[in-house]
Amino acid sequence: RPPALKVATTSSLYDTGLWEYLEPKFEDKYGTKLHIFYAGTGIALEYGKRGDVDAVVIHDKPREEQFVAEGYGVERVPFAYNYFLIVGPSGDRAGIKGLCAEDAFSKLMETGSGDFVCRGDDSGTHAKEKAIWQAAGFGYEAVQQAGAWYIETGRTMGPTLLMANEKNAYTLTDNGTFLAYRSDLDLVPIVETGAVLLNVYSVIAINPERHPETNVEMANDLVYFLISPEIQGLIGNYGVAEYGVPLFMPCAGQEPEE
Amino acid sequence: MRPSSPLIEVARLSHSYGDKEILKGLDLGIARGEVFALIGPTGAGKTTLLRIMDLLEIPSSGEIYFDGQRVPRSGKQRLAIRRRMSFIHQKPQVFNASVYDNVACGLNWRGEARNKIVAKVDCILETVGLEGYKNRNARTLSGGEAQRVALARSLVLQPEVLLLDEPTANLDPVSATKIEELLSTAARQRNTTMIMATHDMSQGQQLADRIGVLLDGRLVQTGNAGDIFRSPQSTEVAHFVGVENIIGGIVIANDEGVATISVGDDHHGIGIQAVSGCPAGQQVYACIRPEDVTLTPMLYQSSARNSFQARVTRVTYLGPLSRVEMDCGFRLIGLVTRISAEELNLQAGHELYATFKATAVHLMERKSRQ
Amino acid sequence: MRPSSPLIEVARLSHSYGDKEILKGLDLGIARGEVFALIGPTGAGKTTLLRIMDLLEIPSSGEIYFDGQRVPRSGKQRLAIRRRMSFIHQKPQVFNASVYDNVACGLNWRGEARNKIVAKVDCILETVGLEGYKNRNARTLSGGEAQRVALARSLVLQPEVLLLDEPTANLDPVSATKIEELLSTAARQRNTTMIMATHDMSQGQQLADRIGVLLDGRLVQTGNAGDIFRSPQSTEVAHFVGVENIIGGIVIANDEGVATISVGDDHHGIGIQAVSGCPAGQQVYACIRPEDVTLTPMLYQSSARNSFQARVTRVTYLGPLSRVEMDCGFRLIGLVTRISAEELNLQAGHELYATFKATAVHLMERKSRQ
Amino acid sequence: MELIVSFDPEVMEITARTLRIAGTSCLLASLISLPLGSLVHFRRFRGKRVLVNIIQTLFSVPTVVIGLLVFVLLSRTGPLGDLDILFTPAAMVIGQMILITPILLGLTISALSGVGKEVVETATSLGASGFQLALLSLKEARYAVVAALILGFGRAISELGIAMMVGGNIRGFTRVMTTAISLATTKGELELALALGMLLLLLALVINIALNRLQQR
Amino acid sequence: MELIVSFDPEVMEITARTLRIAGTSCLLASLISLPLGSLVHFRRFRGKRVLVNIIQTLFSVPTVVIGLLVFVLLSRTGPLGDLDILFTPAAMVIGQMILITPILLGLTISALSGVGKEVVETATSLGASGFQLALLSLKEARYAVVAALILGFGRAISELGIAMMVGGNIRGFTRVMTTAISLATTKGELELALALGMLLLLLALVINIALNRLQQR
Ligand SMILES: Nc1ncnc2c1ncn2[C@@H]1O[C@H](COP(=O)(O)OP(=O)(O)OP(=O)(O)O)[C@@H](O)[C@H]1O
Ligand SMILES: Nc1ncnc2c1ncn2[C@@H]1O[C@H](COP(=O)(O)OP(=O)(O)OP(=O)(O)O)[C@@H](O)[C@H]1O
Ligand SMILES: [Mg+2]
Ligand SMILES: [Mg+2]
Repeated sequence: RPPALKVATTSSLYDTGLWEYLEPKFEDKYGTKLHIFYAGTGIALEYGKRGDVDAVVIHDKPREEQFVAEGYGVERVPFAYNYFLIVGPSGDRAGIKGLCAEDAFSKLMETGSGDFVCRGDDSGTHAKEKAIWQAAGFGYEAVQQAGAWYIETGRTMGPTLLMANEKNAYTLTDNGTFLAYRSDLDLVPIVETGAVLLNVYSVIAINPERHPETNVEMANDLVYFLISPEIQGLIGNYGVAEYGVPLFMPCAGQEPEE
Repeated sequence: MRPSSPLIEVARLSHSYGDKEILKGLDLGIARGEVFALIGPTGAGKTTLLRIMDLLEIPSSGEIYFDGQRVPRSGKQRLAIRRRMSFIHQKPQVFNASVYDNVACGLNWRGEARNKIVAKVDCILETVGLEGYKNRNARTLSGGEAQRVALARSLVLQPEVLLLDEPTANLDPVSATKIEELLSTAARQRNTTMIMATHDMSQGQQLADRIGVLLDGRLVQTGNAGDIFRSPQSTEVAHFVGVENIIGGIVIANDEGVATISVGDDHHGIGIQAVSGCPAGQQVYACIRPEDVTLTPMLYQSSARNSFQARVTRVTYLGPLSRVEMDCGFRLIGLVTRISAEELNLQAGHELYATFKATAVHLMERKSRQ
Repeated sequence: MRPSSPLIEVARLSHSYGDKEILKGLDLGIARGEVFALIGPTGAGKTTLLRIMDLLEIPSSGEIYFDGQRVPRSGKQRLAIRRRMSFIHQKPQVFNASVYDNVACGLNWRGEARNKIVAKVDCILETVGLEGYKNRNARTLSGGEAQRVALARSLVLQPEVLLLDEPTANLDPVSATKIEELLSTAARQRNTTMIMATHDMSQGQQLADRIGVLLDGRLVQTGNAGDIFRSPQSTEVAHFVGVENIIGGIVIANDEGVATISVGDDHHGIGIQAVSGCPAGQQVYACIRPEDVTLTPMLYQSSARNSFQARVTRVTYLGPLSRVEMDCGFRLIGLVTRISAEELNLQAGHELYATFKATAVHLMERKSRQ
Repeated sequence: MELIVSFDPEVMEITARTLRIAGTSCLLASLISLPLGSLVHFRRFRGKRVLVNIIQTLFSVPTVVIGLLVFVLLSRTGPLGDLDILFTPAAMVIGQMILITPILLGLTISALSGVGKEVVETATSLGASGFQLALLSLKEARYAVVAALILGFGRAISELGIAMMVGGNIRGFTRVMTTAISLATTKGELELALALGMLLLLLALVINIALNRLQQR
Repeated sequence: MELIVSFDPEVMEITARTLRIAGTSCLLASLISLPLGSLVHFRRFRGKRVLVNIIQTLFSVPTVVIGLLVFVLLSRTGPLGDLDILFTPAAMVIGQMILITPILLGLTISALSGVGKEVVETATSLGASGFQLALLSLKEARYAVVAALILGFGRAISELGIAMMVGGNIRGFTRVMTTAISLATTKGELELALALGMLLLLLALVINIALNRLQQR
């Protein structure tokens, strides 16, 4: 078995096809294999904690920071970002278009006039949703018990979008997955701006002090690879050909401004 | 509807498995209430014929008529007809259930009322001597017990036609006799039509109104016991029904219905007399059943026309009987009671007289090419 | 190792299924080369005994010795011993494979060389008359053919002990005779020990060196054919082996080994003479086999001591024999050849003389409480 | 740990729902499969072998594919969209039936193939109609039939793809054991996932013992 | 569409890998199950009923749970972490064996239960050793045994949870049909997913026909 760099990544990043695009480039450049696992944020971090992978690539800042603080990861390196958006039926039954995300959530909560499908899987997206509820002034438990309009599905982004589509409901999604699914959906973007919707992807190499058997050099190669100007350029252009707009903005290791 | 036709009839019935023709154009009708025995060597096709009559198998060609109506080759009607019959298979197969459930199943399937079923089953179990076995799993029964369950299971249905394939093969003589009585009672009291394949010649002889001999897929002879056992129509039948003396010869004279046949290895002058219209010059076989031969120490004057001096060559014991092989210039086999054998002090080399009646000799034409 | 012990022996053997005791303390030893027949009514336990001897079943209590060695209740040795025997089951079961594969399997399992197997199988198939059936699927065979496959499958192994459970139950008389000859050849030529359960009394009588009567789980009598059939030790055995005349009476005198027994419904003066040491005053049963009774039109002077005037009450025909029920003051049944019956013009109401020897009468003590 | 799992009201609710859905689909599937399997076994017809091959091929349909198919059928724009049962337990039952019917069918046929020809003929001779014959044969093969039912139930209770795809794993409505386990796994809560798995097996054990009792009667 | 799928080199490679992995696990599992199942069927021992119940219970283990267990075992910090085979085809084979061994075991026992007691006794009388007896019985029950193998293979080829969890769905290394289908589904490429599903069934059909040929010999 040739040595391979093992990377656990969040599903929303994989589903856009970015990894399939970058993988051969990395393999060519470093003459090594790159093994990508797509998984939920939770299980990806679990892989990392157990030393089953050499690096993780996710989008949940608080948990990433905790991961590094606990000594599992070397350093959190942001390399790309985009925005979450709230999508919903084109009729916008709840009338939240034009509001900011927090206000939109408040309105949904107060009127209960539109269904909302929640991923409910502790993923980065779900964490972001909880953060927005928090910012809007609601305890998450209260939201969960608010009524039948709040649907917790416990699935990845794509299926969650499909369900929202079926139920004519709103949901919070990352831009990449939404674009990938757009052709199958009647949903339209309802709320797309606001600092709170920022979605940052970062790469973390596993701490070799914790797991000496991990392949830290290659992991570092991957970190440098991702923030190298050449690849940053490719990331910045990824999706333009297909969707007319880029799916990701490069940020070259810097935390983007909110 | 064909008037006054037999209850069950097969016409030009043939059946093949693959290339192998098992039944070769049978015609046979069995009247209501008749008891018919089918005898024949193993592999003759007896079971196959019974299976076809029970509508388990569709014959390759030919027709079956039941109660005057042609039996269709498929459809619901077959079930209705089959339910008027019951077939006791050669290898009785019990279901993995209690004896009661085994015996009750046919009645259940006919939708009989539960309390009636219980009564009937109890009654039949007693009849076949299986009272007290009701709750036993039938799979654990002994061979004979299983056979009686199979019998009970069929008899309890009181079918119009009972098809029996070796019904007493697994039973000891005492039980076999009981079952035979049971069957003949059913035949008499309920006018049940019975068709039984049997290897037990005495069973066939005792129970059957008529016997059919199946040889190699052909029904070569049918008739009552007397016909079959005393006047077989071919050497094969003769051989099969236990006519041990089949003596080739030529009719040299016929005097008012009494034929004289010259027999013996070199035909020098041994003459057997037989009551027969056979003309002089005819090549024949003379058939004599061994039990028709009597043995006496002296030449014994009786109405029997044939008496020969004989030398005993071998004696074997068959239960109450002794089988005596003799040389009278031709080979003759006699069957006498063991007590006579003892009285005559029979043993190889002994000389005595063998006698049989002219009426006990059955003549069969012999194809000249033989 | 027990010196000069029987080849196969069971001691204090008992077996129960659930609460039901099937075998009740049997002791039986069978010598090498002996042919032993086990007779008994259905459900007596014959199959159970054979199964235990073949080590298929572990008896509830008691021991089995094979070739002088105690058979362990478990372990590899049982297989080794079982491979020296072969058991032909009551319901012959063929495997869903070709006839060849069926017959070859035992040899295969013993690791015999392929070319040897082919030769042996061909040979045995010919012997049992199944040449040409080699490639047929055995499941499609007729009852008799399947039984012959089962026989071939066992015989081809040339076992030291052959256990046979009703070996000819599914065969016609001609085939049955052939198989019997085959078995007795094996017994003679290869000194094969045979233990057969059979319902066919004449088969037991002909083939067996020794016969055991199993009644209700007990081996009530063993002995040669003469002992069993002529000197049964209890009314049950007598009844089972076909002694139809079992006449209760009391010995009124014994004159130098010839006892006179007073019999008849009201004991008024009918005396039967029997060769026996039985003392006067003893309550007895007199057993007379029906075939030992001769019938004559006149009082016939012979060495037979007993001669009675008799009135025929019923005549039934059993193949070559006629069974005559008579009243001589006591009920007597005789068996004569059909030809004698005809000559005597036997029919109900007819008067004649019934005669049997004093040596043909077997006396059995009768418990007084009866 | 396990104690906590089994007394949590949400877990209890999920357990009950799981049993209800899998039990229903197994029941419905056997109501289809036992008669249909008997029919296929006892009838002689052209193309029977092909049919059996197709049935056995359907043993290999992945649950995701069934989930996808049912999803496409039941989705709002699909041919059966008007039923409006997507993401409901009913839809899950349909999907699971599609999953286990071929299995029950195939195993019924193979169970019946173990019943001796002689038994079948004896019953026919005694006047059993086709239906009665099938019933008797299923009784004779009860061991194998019950094993098939247990397998079918096991398949239904343990499948994930359909429950996920057409049930949607909606908390309090279509979440069953397997989707809950899967969710716990994605969340990285491996111990909870394993505990739920054990609970599922415990349930299966109870059901199997009950079904086996049935067979031993 | 389907044509495209089947001639795409990546699809071909995935297909081959799927067959190799499922075939290996099915083979290994039958090498365990056929003898072991015979042993359980023919031996009398205390607790046999309980054992059978446990085997049948294992029919219900969800693949995610097995995936999880194997993952925990093989993960770096797990008891077998030193083997370093997590996220390899070998690990998938192990997981699938754990999945289908109980199924093959249970169905072997139930197939053997269809072989008449008389057949077994006849063979015993003819001097078959335990092993020879088992072989003969499996031959007699060949229809049901082959059905079991087909089912086991079908289960292995169609399972997702294990392949995902311990294989990791790594492109070019551990991606098999089901994980590819699952991926296509998540990516919203529903048609591709369905086409891959059909391809999988086609494969299964071919394998089944081959196995059934074997049985009809
Ligand atoms: N399915 C089959 N395929 C080929 N041959 C068969 C099939 N069934 C029966 N036979 C053959 O047909 C012949 C007649 O069989 P059948 O069972 O009718 O004989 P039988 O007269 O009942 O014999 P037995 O007295 O031995 O029971 C036999 O030679 C048998 O081998
Ligand atoms: N597993 C069992 N459970 C209960 N009773 C049994 C079992 N097996 C046999 N028996 C009973 O044991 C008795 C003896 O059976 P066995 O088969 O030895 O009789 P047999 O002498 O061979 O009779 P047959 O001549 O009818 O074959 C029978 O009454 C039978 O019902
Ligand atoms: Mg027959
Ligand atoms: Mg018996």
